[in-house]
Amino acid sequence: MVSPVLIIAIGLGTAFALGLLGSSRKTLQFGATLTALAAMSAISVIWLVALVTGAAQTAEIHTAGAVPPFAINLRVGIAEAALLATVTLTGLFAALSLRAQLLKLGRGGMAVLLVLIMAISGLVMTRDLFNVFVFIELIAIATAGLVLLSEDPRAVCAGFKFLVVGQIIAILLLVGIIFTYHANGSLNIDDIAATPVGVQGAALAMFLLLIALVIELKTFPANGWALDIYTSAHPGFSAVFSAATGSAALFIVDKVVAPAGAEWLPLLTGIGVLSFVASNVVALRQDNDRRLLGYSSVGQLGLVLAVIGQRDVLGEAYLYVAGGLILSHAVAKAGLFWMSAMVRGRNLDDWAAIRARAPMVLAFATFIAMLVGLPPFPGFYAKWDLAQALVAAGRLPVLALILLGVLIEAAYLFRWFGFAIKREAPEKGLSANMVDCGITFAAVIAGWALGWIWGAIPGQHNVLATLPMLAVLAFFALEPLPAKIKNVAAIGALLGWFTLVFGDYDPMRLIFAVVMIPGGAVILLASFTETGRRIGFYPSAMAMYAGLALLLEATTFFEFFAAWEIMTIGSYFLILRGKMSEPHALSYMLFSLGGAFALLAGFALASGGIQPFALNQLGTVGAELAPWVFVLLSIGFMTKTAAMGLHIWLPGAHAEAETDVSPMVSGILLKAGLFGLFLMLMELGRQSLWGVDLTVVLAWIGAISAFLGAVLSIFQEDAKRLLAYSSISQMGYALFGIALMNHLGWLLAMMFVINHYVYKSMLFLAVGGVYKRTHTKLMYQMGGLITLMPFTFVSVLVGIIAMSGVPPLSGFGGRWIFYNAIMDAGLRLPLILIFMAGPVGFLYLFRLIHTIFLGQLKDPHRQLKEAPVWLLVPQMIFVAFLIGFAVLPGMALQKVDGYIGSIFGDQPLVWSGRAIASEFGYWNPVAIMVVIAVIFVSVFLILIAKNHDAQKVKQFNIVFSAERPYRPETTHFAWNFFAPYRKALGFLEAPVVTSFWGGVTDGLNGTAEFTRRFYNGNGQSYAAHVLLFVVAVYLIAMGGVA
Amino acid sequence: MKDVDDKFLKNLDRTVPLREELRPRKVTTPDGQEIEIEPLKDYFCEAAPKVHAKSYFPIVEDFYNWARANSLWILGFGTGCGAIEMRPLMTPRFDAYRYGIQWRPTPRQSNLLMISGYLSVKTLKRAIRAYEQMQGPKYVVGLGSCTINGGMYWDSYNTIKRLDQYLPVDLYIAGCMPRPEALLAGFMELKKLIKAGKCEGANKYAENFATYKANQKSVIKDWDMPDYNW
Amino acid sequence: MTFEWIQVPYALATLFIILNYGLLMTAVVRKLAARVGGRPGIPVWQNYIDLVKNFALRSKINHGVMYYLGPVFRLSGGIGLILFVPTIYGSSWAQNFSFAGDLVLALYFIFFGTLGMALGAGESGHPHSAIGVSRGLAQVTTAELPMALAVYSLAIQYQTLSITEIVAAQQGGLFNWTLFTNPLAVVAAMFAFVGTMMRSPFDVVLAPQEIPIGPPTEYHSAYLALMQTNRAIFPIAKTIIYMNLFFGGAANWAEFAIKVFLLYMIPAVIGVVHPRFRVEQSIRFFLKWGLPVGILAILTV
Amino acid sequence: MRDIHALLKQRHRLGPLEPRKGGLAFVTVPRENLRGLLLELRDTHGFTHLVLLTAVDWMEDGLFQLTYMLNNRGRDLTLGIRVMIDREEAQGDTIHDMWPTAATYQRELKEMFGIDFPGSPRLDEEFILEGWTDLPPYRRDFDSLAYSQQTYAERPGRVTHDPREYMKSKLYPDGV
Repeated sequence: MVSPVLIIAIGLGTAFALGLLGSSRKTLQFGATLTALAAMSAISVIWLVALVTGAAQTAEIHTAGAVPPFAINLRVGIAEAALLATVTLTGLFAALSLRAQLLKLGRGGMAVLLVLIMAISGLVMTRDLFNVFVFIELIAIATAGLVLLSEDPRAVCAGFKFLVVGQIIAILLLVGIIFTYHANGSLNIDDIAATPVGVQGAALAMFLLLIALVIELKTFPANGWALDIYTSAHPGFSAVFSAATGSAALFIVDKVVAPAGAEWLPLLTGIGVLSFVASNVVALRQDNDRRLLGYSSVGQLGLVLAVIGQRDVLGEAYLYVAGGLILSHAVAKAGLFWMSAMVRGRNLDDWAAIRARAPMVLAFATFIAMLVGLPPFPGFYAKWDLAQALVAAGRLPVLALILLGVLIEAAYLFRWFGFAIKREAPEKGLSANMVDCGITFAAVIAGWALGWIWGAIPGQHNVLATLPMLAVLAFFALEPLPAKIKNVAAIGALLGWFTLVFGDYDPMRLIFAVVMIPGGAVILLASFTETGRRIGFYPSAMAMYAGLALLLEATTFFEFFAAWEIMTIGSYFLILRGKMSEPHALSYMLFSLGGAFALLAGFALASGGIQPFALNQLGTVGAELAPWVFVLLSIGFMTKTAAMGLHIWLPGAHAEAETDVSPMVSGILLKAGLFGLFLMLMELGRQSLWGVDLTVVLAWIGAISAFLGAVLSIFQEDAKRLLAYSSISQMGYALFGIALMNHLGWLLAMMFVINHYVYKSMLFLAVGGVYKRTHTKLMYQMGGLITLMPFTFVSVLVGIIAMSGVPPLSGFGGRWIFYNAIMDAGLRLPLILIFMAGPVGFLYLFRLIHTIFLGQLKDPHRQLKEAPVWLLVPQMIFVAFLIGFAVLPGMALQKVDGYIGSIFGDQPLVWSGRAIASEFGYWNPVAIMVVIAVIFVSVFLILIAKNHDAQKVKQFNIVFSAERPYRPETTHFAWNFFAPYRKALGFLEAPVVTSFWGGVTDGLNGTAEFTRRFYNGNGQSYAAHVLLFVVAVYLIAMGGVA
Repeated sequence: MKDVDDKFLKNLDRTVPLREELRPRKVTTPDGQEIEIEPLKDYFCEAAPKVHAKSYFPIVEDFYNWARANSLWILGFGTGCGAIEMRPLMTPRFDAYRYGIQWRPTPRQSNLLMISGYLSVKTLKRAIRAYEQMQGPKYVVGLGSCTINGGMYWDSYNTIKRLDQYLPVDLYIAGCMPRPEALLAGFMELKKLIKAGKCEGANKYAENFATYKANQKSVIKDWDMPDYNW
Repeated sequence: MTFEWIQVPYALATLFIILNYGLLMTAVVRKLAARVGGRPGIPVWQNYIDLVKNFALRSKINHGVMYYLGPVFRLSGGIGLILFVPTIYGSSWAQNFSFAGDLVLALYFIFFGTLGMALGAGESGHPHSAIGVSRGLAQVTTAELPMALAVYSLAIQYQTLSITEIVAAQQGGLFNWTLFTNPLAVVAAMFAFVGTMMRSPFDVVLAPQEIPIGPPTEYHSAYLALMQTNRAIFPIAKTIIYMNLFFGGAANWAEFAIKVFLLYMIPAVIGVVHPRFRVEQSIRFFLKWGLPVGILAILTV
Repeated sequence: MRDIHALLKQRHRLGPLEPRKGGLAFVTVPRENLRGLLLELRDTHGFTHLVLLTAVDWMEDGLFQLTYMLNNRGRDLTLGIRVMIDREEAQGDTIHDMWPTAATYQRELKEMFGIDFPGSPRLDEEFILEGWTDLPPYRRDFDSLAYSQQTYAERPGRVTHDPREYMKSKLYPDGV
């Protein structure tokens, strides 16, 4: 087994050897550099493998044949090896990415790069403080060298600033080292622990050491000097600067602080969290991609620093968490920098250029997901464990701040992604070539591999290893195929999965499963209309469905949460596909993440750090915690069901999505929230906080959503927005039903799960079909389409009859159960809103059908065709189902009824034959259907007998006060259809919630704008920042310590 | 007393162009192809009025006629001074409601058109449209000498003189203007005619549709509507 | 309660009685209104004549399928409403098909005709029809609200949703009527009653002045006849519901006739002496006066 | 009234003032002076109300006479301003910017006399004569009776009498 010292040796050796080669033979020199780097990487990788597999033990290497403290000693453990691998590999790829530069610069540049990598590796391995100092100096000089060697003037002054501050750091470090030596006659890190730090001098020494190393991490606010490097230096180098140097510096901080003792940890935590949140806030306002990456790097390093600060509570999970964060940061950042080497423009929206190449988009998505810490990447696992540990230790504020930081980071990263997908691509914005792509994809693969490894570690649930996720990966592989084939595969996959699992679900899960999995398959039928390859649709869709499938499978908190996140990501990419959906997709993502974090906190609070924690143990949460868990979880779930207040993402997201995506996200995705609520209430039951029964609060929220959703919906001119708002209203009903906390209430909610899926999907498909033909969603621009689109009309008609609850269709069943449910519920006041929401719903439904299908047909639409057949097929299936379900509600409900009965221990409904009786009333669907049918037919016959010979007239043959209509546009009464209603109740549509959230975002951006002023680009002020920072920290920290 | 000067000859060769909104126009559909719109064809029904046979059994027809006679729904379309004379019929003093007479605001539901005074050409056009939009059997009553022979508008350049040239009149009520009493008497008369089955105006109009149209168009130069307004 | 074939002729008989009663009573009410105005007024059989006249119309037009079906929906709504509600308490044969569903069915079936009518009127393509519909729907949202609340408080009071049982609970003396046991609910319901009977001040839906009579603008001949039939039946049906819920139901046809007539007179009288509200005015009216009473009703029961 | 006339005379080429009974008077101005005169009357002398704008057809002299009737509410004065324009290319100046109501009068004049007012809004929309194809009916060379006889069907049996002869024959049947 080769000694790791060789890494350093090779580095130095080659660096000098380059000098021997004639300056003319650049390629040869470059070759040598690459070989050296490759060799270094090889050694570190070998060591890593050996250590992980246990083939080797942690190695202590004593140089100069003496033992410490009389000689420098190096150590290679798992952590070191992993870092070494990262560093050296980054170096190798960086060399590749920098090749043009290096060949231009000649051996000087190559040598400096080699020295840099060597130094970083040394930093990772060494156990000796002075050696640390040496390596840091080397790094500083090498960095400056590399930056200065490039002829970009900005780079030059950046490098100069860097040197200035580098020296300050060096001095601090040196002084610290001297003090340390004075305090305990050894420079060996391991000996520091031996002597008590209580001594004033030692404390100061330790402080100086730490602060120097911390500044080396470019923590906020003492980091202006480093950021210019990100902006100006070549991205290939920035990658090293961000990934390798940063990680190494972190590691050294960790090395030093480990022996220094726990009382330094709060200091690190404070600096770390501050740095994380603040630099993310500043990053919000960046429009230069590299500077943004710089801020994000600073933030990430801060995060890890904070984690180091938590090592006392993390215990053995420490390596797992910190490592996960560092590695995902290193890989993702390196990858992003290398991508930015290929993107010509420096503005964020110049990244639209990558849209041309699907793999690029995949890479971009991967890196962003890694940074934000979404499954299946290491950051996700790390975040989860971190949260568990923090809550267990009662450090909620830290958790809150970290989650806030992540949310902000997600904000600008996903906004950036939105630009890349949606903004118009600049001409030739992309200079892609084999090598750069190669290294980028090396990073991508590394990312997924890390994800797998982190999942595979024992005691974890490997998200990637689950069947649905594998299916998703398979669909990545299928991308080149045409859409139709992929569609068949997708439907097959869904149905296959359903047949696998439905056997072992209880009736309630089964209903959800049917709605989500085969229901999804039915909607996918509509996707047969799409031609071409439809890149990106199927992986996203399948990711969403995989999330839903796993959600139903989940047995532990972690599985549930992972499934939730996967579903969110998938649906985000789906929604983002819509034409105008960029901002809406972003707000959807942010709200979902916010909700997810609420869930995370809630779960952590409930489990108290015990892993894994089964879902059905939720009931065992202590009485004092339970209400808070309740609050957090219900906030999380209500973000998904878009309850009033958390709803503003929904209308845009659902309205702007593609034709076949809207029904998925509306008809199916919303149910996930309901499912969560069901689980929660099943386990937690009623909870009350400060004497307020929280279920009553839920009921109120539900009622308000039901009412306001409907009112807002009647004022929409855009058909899909109308439907979206109506979704809010419908989910409000369901939420109300659940919150009633009685048998019938839950049955009502289940009824809504089924009905809303059916008629909302149906209506969205119908409206989508109309949109396909008329190319507009504005209702007042349509009209009179009934004769041209009869089938679509029928499905809308059935849909609105069912939705408005008019007998004989299935909506009435819901109303009937509702009345029986409220009879024995204590709640009365919220009912007023619910009662009013019913007729109001009638308003917008009529508007939908009237302004689109009735009234006057417009000139341009005279020769429209019926919607594509594949859009009609699922609609007709739904129509058939609605009628069947109306006659035989028992087929779906009876089992659920029994199951809910087993929960509440009562059985209010009696199913005798086809008739249903409760203790209050009775309902005989068949009889209703028959009676109405008979009456209807007989009256119809009378009319036919009299008016069979009626003259069919055209649309302008109307009595018009003895005039004749001028144009259909002026004759169709559609725009602002409910004007009197607006006069009476218009005040209800004041955008209170929207302005609130708008205020929040503006506030954040304002802060960012203010903070960035602070980076004035002047080297001296940056140096001043550093010193001030040191003093401030000193005062705070030592005040605490001494 | 000015007599006709024979030198004046009305100008016959000028014609009025079709109105802009009725001319064929090109529009582009949402998918971008051009289509031709012919408003008069596409937006209006072109069918000619039909002659509707009486009920097969005379007794049934008599019963129907009795019902029609006792439920006269007047289209509230007031032209000329007669409009004023009709209002009192709703007041307690005359109360036409007791005879089953009432005013409907839409031609579709009314079956009695009262031309209550002179008709300028412009109004005639509207009257014709309203009449054709009523559903048969339908009746026309002309009020006052203006509708009979032009009355005081005998030499007007813009007022028709004989209503029955243009619409099938079932009954004239003479006078200038006839008082409400006369109107009531006229209604009674009309009822008699209807009961006797003599009011087949709608069918008469359908039978002599060509002549009526010719007369109407000879007066109304800008015939900016379909031939028959369903 | 289950179905036997004999119920079909029974139901038809009930229907026949109610139809004639409705035709005559509406005429009588109009005659009364005329007498108030010092006019002789229409003959009481005028409605029959108009009905025959409209059936006997010779030429008809047709605007399309929904236009054709509109009146069918309308009349089916009226007839169905009658057949789903027991008419005479304790009568063996006037129970109709009330076994099919309870109060909730009746309440929601009211919308059946409205919906169909609205769709039919919509397809006629006449802007006035659409305007009328928009006004009507906008008004009904708040007009029905007190009724819903009253019904809820009633259901809680009697712990049942079955109309028959509610009537049963009110038997045995005047003071068992809901009118006296739960006056607030009755007041609230009366707001809704007056508001949905299509009479002034709440008849802006078919405002004959600004928009020639709204939704039915394009309707005529047999279409109109069907709608007239419904206009005779439907108010009675609604009145029956109110009678059953709040005024002790009817034990025989005479009681039925009297109660329905008196109830029907309430909106008639109010209509004679009040001018018309605009839609937003009536909405505010119901929110300001009807809603609070309803809330009190459900809070105090 | 006279004082105003005297005042105006200094600035405008006015004809002599022709007073009528009451506060009514007429004055004739050349066409190019009309606008200034109207403006001054409206803004400084309080003739704020345009009572009417009409025309007289002086066929024999080949002239149209436009009469602008202005009223001063405060002093109860009415001043009629006459403008003579050529009958051949009959054209007046629009004043709809001073009195919006004038646009309607000018529309009517255009329809009934065929007098053009360039720039007046909706001038060519027909006012009451839809699809009129003949001479403007208020021109004196248009014969209303002849037109109606040639256009509208007569009901046979209508006779007209000269009232004087008719009464004589009635009162003195024996012609004494």
